[in-house]
Amino acid sequence: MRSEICLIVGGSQGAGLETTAQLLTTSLARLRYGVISDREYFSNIVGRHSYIHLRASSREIPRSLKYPVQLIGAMDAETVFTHFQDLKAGGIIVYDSSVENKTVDGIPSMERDLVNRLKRMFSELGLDGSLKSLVNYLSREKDMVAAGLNYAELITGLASRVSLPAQQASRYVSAIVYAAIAAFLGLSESSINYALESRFRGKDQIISINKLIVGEVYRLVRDKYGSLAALAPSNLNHPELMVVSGNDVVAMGKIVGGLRYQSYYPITPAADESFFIEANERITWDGSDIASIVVLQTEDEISAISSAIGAALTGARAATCTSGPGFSLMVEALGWAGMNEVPVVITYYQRGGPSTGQPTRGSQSDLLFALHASHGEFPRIVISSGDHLEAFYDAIDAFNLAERYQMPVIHLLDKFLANSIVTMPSPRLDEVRIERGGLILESSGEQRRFELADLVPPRYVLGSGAITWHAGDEHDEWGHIDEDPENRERMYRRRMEKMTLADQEIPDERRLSYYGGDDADVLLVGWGSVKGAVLDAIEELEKYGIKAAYTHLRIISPFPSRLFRRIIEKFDSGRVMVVEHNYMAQLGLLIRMITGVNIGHSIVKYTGRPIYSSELVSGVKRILSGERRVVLTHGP
Amino acid sequence: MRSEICLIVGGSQGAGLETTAQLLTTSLARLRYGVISDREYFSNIVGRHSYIHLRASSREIPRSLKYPVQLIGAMDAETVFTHFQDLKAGGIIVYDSSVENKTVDGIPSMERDLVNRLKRMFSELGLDGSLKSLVNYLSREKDMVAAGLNYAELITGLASRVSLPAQQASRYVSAIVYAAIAAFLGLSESSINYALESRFRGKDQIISINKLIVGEVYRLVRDKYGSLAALAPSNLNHPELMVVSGNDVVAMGKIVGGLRYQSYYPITPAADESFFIEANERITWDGSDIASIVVLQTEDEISAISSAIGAALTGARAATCTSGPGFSLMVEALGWAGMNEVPVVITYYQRGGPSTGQPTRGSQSDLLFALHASHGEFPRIVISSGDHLEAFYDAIDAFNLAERYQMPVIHLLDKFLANSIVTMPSPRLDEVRIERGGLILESSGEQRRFELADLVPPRYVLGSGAITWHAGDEHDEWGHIDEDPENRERMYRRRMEKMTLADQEIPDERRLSYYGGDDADVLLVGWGSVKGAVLDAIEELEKYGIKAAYTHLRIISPFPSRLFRRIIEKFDSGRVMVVEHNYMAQLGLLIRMITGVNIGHSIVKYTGRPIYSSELVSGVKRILSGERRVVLTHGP
Amino acid sequence: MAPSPADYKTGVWVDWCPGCGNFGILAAMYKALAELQLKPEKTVIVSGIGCSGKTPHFIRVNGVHAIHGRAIPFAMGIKLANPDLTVIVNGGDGDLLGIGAGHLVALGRRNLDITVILHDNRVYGLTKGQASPTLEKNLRPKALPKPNIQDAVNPIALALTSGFTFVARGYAMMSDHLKELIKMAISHRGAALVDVLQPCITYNDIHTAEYYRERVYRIEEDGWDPLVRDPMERREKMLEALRRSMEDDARIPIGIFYRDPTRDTLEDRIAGRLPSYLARPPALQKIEDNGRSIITWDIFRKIFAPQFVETEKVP
Amino acid sequence: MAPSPADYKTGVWVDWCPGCGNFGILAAMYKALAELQLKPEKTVIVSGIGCSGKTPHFIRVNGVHAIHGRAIPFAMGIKLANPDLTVIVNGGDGDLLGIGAGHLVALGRRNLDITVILHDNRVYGLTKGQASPTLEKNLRPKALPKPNIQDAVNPIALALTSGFTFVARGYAMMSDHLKELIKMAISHRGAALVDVLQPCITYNDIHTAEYYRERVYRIEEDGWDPLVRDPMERREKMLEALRRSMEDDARIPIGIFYRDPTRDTLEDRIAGRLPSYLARPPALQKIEDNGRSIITWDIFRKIFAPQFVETEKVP
Ligand SMILES: Cc1ncc(C[n+]2csc(CCOP(=O)(O)OP(=O)(O)O)c2C)c(N)n1
Ligand SMILES: Cc1ncc(C[n+]2csc(CCOP(=O)(O)OP(=O)(O)O)c2C)c(N)n1
Ligand code: SF4
Ligand code: SF4
Ligand SMILES: [Mg+2]
Ligand SMILES: [Mg+2]
Repeated sequence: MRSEICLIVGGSQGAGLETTAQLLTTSLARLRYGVISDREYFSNIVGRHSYIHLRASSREIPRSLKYPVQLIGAMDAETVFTHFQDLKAGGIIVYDSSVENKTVDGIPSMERDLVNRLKRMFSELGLDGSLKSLVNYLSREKDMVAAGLNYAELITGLASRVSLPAQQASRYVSAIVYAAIAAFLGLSESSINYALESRFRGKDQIISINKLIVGEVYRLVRDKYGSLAALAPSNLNHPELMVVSGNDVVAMGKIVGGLRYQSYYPITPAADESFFIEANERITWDGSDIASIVVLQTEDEISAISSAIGAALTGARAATCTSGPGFSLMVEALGWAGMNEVPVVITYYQRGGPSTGQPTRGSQSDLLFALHASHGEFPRIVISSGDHLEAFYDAIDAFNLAERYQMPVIHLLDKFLANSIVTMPSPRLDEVRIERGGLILESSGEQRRFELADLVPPRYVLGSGAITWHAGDEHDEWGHIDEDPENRERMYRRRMEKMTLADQEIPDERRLSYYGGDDADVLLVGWGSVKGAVLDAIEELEKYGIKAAYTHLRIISPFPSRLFRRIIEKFDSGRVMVVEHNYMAQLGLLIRMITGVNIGHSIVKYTGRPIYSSELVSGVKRILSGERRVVLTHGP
Repeated sequence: MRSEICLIVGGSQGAGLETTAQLLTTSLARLRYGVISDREYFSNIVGRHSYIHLRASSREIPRSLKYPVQLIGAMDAETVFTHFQDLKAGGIIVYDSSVENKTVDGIPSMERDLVNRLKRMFSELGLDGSLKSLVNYLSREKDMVAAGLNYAELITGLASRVSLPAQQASRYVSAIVYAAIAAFLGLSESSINYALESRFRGKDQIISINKLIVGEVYRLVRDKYGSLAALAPSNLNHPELMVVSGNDVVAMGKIVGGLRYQSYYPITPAADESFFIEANERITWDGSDIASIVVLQTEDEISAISSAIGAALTGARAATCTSGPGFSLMVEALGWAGMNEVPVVITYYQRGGPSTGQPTRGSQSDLLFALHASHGEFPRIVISSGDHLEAFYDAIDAFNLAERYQMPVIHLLDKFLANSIVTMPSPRLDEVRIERGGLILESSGEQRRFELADLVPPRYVLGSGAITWHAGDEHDEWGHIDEDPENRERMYRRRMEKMTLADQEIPDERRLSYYGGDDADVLLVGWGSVKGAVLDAIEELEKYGIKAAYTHLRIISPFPSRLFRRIIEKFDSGRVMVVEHNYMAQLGLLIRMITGVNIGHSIVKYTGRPIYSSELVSGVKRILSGERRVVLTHGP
Repeated sequence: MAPSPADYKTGVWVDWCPGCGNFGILAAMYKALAELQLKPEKTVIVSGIGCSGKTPHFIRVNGVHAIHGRAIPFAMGIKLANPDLTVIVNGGDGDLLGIGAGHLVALGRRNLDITVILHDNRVYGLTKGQASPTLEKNLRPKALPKPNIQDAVNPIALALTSGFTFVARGYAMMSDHLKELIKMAISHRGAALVDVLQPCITYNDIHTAEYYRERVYRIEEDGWDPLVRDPMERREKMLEALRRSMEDDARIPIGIFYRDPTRDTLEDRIAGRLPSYLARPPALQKIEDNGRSIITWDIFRKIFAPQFVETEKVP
Repeated sequence: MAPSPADYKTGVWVDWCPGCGNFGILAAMYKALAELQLKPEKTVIVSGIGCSGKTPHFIRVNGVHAIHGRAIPFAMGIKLANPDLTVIVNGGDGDLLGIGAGHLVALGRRNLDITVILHDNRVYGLTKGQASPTLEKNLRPKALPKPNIQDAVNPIALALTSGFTFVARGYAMMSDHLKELIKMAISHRGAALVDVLQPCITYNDIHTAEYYRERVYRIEEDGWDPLVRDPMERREKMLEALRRSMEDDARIPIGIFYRDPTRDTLEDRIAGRLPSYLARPPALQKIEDNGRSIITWDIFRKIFAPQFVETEKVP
């Protein structure tokens, strides 16, 4: 029995793949396995190929994904064509034997580039391009277990047994694949029932149909193949686990953090966060409302951020969330928030750019933009989270920092994190603090909202009883337009020096985490969602005698220069590298700009697919053997 | 007789100050003097204080402004109150004796901060706050020549002589001030007549009224004071001089460069450029139209850049022009242009930020923003001009580079340059080239607009006969959406490597100019409109035995790293400093980011007023005596 | 004691051109605020950028001088987060109908209780007199190098078709009439637009005070009753209001074109979903208790129950 | 030989959901293009972002898949720089009436000769079914967590009040009728809008094909003649068109609401200023001669004469 497994479940968009993944993750969580999964999909609603790449472990909560996989659960022929090269020799393919005759160029949804590559390959291998010939080849030459199930027959059987119209019955393909995988993994029937019941809570008929078909397939596979890829019982010991996406945890963090106004304009991969908040807009306890959150879909992102700024001026904790194209539209208003010292939070999920780019793929290519967006100079805090738990706490802290320093806070995340679903232990709410800074909720008369006495002025909010003015123009202490050069110099400097204050006050350890032993002599530097892959790669590298450490940047502005320099100083510069999801190695550039430290090596990836710990390991080795820049490209 | 003079003419916005300045500059140019002038004004239409700071020379075309001045021409009391401290001992004040009793706190248009400072000062000096007491004090204690003229009487006299309504006659205050200054400077009557005739061409009655009042005041002043500040005859020898603002020269450059579509949304200090182009939208020669330019005022800046991109797709040279707030709205579409390799030109006049900031004041605080604006990564060229002549050539080159490399070009200018009026020798059109790169104007059939074969693909334009597609999504060679990771990697890399190509091809000397001798041991590094002040400061520093040189960055992206390193290497790092109009010393940061070279010293200014060579000289000395950062603040 | 218009003045110098129509609008606002006895601390004026955008600095209520074209979204956030506040937008025609037109349309769709006062001078004042979206085609006010080539948009018709439930037009130089309109607009629950004809003495030499003096007339004198008493009446009233908004410029109606108190506001609709919304809106909710979130572990566990999986006991 | 609809197909796989109303729109477009015999190389389709935004990739004419909400300004630049081209915009209701509403209003003011085809499915398709600006209040298509709290905007009325000179509504599933509308819209000189009712099979379970089948009727069957024959008729025709656009959803008129060929287009107005504009528009002008600007020194000296000062001779 194995202690962990990597697998892929694939199918066409809209065919129920997410259900399969949810059921699988829930069953696994029920059995206390740690799970992480990434979802890859096209910018398309129905028909294009989508897949879940999942890793489950009985020893730990896994932090990253890797290749090759041990199992492919294919809802359609395209899945097999797309992924078979990532299956380990001896691995398992669950596929639909009723579409065996499909050929690779008979599938219009496949990218032409991929089809062409495969056709070349198949002709070299002497295959005829059909699913059948491929599967035969794989079991023959590569020892694969080709578990063909006739989905069509199974569905027809089901349809007639429960008298469902064919169209509706076909939705149960996802259940077939789920059942087959569960059988191979040796998941218990109770965990399967638990998953079905919690996924379809309240829909009894659907539950019972599912149980029927799942049970049938489960037994069929178990009986025919046995639990070939059975997972060892889990060593983990959590009485409960959360199953959450990155969007979910940020939403939860914001709710715990006191968010009261969230405006947004729909955009991938941010919109699900607002959807989650809206579903929880009203929070009751003991029969009475203890919190209510206004969630507003605006006409565009300009309105989203502008109205969030407006809400923040009243003292409500206010945020908006978006991705690159939306943020690009927000930069003018962002500058107003900077000028008027408004604690507004922008949750920024990066996706593949530039422009529309790869709207459903991941990237970390907006760092320098987020740091310098908007004309003129004003301070801002930029936070970035490396995993789900960090994202939860950071979502709360974003408000605390925004209010403490009275400046906009950009919380940078990315599609990888947003859409990956993990099992997460419960966060520790007792560690959470709500700090509102110099907020003044009750006052009266005209007040100096921009008093020069302290770096951070008193924050009289609209409705507090005070009368205040605000202007995007340079203003005096009262908020009235003022073009006097001496006032200009003082106001400008005070605003900018708030950043110095934040730099003095926010502990370095809050901003940067160092992972690794004192004896490490290779240093990887990164930010955001590369964290998991890097930590896993480091572990793996130990096996090759390479002692690597990781410096993870979590608050990027103000940049923790002192601690960073102290750390990096200990390493030979030939053995330090940045790891990032972009072309330019932006964090590397930023570090050079801010600290003057030149990190001469980089491992980058910009295909839109996550960095896998497997490819990262070899990337590090290539750097250590003299390459300056390694471009990773794995993943279909 | 003096070889040069610095003076200030001030008055309230809308009272005719620009006319005074134009007349003065035209007279001076007519007499072959070199002139540079800066206009400072509030974001206001009528009533706030505005002034022209002008320097004229008989030996050269001056490059920058400096303090103190030798003459103040005041249209009102506020001007004297605002500027008297900048007048050199022994200087001349032309003022209105009919408002002698005005006191400093009786002028509502003055900034409260300034009023308070003056009140403190006057009470220390024992003055009663009136214009009269101030003027008396200045002539008594500071040897000033207080040339009081009773404007009210002069105007009433004029009104009755030419029977004008009082309201209309009051417009001739600007003529009074002009005449008085002309008399002090000893400008010839013929130059005055030339100025009046060319300024009011076609308006004979206005010319004759002007001649009347100007003649009267000119004689009055000359007879009473003599040409106290007479300029020596000019040594310059230009048969003609252009009198142009920065906006004008950029517009002229664009027209020469083949601009055919200009879209804009009005904004200070950019709008005058479009106004100029619109006035020249139709160019005829020998009775037939040889060029016609569509100039469109759009509904916002998003539409301005989007439509310019659309126009560029058809092969027309297309541009938009704006300043910070407008550019902030353009960043999303900018990314589309990057992704689709569209040669669109954005003329970007920086002004004081952040947000509305100081809309009518200057700054250079948008460098890092311009370089990193928009989500995702794509190449762009960023040019910045140091003076009027550079701006003219750069405006043309912007199109050449955009078309050669098929990428957006941002031409960074600033309000200082935009609104300063200079006498400029004629540009050399024989040095101008129009280079259109891989433009394909005639073709047919479906074509690969994004062919991978070369770094810069063939540019089939809409209407060429070819059929092409474009998408903001990552696309294949045909322009169709393509999410394949291998295609992604190739397309992304090809786009980014166009920058490497540009870096290889554009001569370093085109991007960077070095001014100074081989023996220089102090290096100033700057960009944009600081050039003039730096060059003048360097000359001045020689008098103190300081041998300084200047490195002027003119194309900032791609950055001329090799040449830059070669230059900076020769200097002791303690004697290198950046000079910039911003807080963060952005060019310094950029240089560190790109080249790794750390310039530890900076001289910055962010009050919105230009850097004066006078204050820069002492700034450099302070750096050389050990200060790390000098903040300049001169100028009201 | 009831406040007087003077109580709403700040000490800030009003730097509009002498003779500008904005003075009339400002005077009407002082009077309207005073007569409505609006509490300065409970009132917020939000503006865009332009000559008109400076308005908040001259009025002694809370002021938010936002960015060009975005006064409406700023105001929306303020109002939604604290519906106790009276929120008024002052903006130019370029601001509200050019760069900000999309937000105007969206406000209509929402019927949020905000009053929009449109300073309609048919030019871009602060950028020196370019054509604004309300300038008719072929006209050439003095700063234009060539006559205008774009058609004018009709603010009344646009507001009506966008869903504003109070739509009126006033004239800056008829300050008392305008004051009444502003009072009614502020008192109206829902999105209100007052299009104010505003002479720009510096740049608009066509639509001068004389121009308007000869043309404006009171719409009610024409027998128009703008009030929708029943939702069934909406369509006919609206069509008639539209008809009246389409007079050519020979006669310009001022007064109330349309007034529909029967439509629910966005606040009402939110309150339908969040019953405690009006009593404890976002700005007035407590979010912490001694530095601890009010979302305690128990509450957390309850609201996010769907995200939790109870694991099987270790055997 | 006259082209057939199939000649306008690209090989690109159409990745809309099976049964999506967009297929009907696409089919109508193929036919309209073929029947108008539009040259692919002289035709440009510009789109925004959304399911609808993918349209250009499926049609064998020039395609510009722009950014969300900005198809109209992109199209404007193309058309103005080369008025020889036939320019068509395909966009979603979110794209054209939400984020892009300001540009739609501005296009009306300009009456530029562009055809806008609005894929009106009342949801944001590509982002998974949120409410679009044409979704009525209180409705809850299946992806919404709560019923919609914003009112719907009326695209016909908005286009009419913005100044569009051709305004029609079609239905995606009546492909031949729609084709005729598209043909007329393209043939019309001036800004044209075709609001196309488009079932979204995946997210809009309210406005389904059945929903529309029961409700749509042809406006001309009601005796409506939308043509403005004389500028004097404009106001009455427009008001009647507005009235007809305000049917509640019980009966939904399709067909031409308004057609006014009497108003000049933006191109006409530009040609009035630049006489050679239509013959040699920006895209087709020569700007250089052997690498030299056509603005030679003599020309330069002439056009910029006002900037030159002839200096006095050195004495
Ligand atoms: C994004 C942006 N674009 C342009 C400007 C420049 N600008 C300042 S005021 C103004 C227009 C003013 O016209 P209007 O809105 O009619 O107001 P008015 O001055 O006439 O009251 C413009 C375009 C700006 N501030 N921000
Ligand atoms: C600036 C920006 N914001 C948001 C998005 C995300 N987005 C993609 S499609 C879409 C809306 C699609 O709705 P609609 O315009 O109605 O088109 P449909 O898909 O329904 O055809 C949105 C909001 C984007 N691409 N760009
Ligand atoms: S420019 Fe016009 S609108 Fe602006 S203050 Fe002057 S008169 Fe008023
Ligand atoms: S989501 Fe709706 S609009 Fe988009 S393709 Fe599917 S059915 Fe069509
Ligand atoms: Mg205006
Ligand atoms: Mg839609």
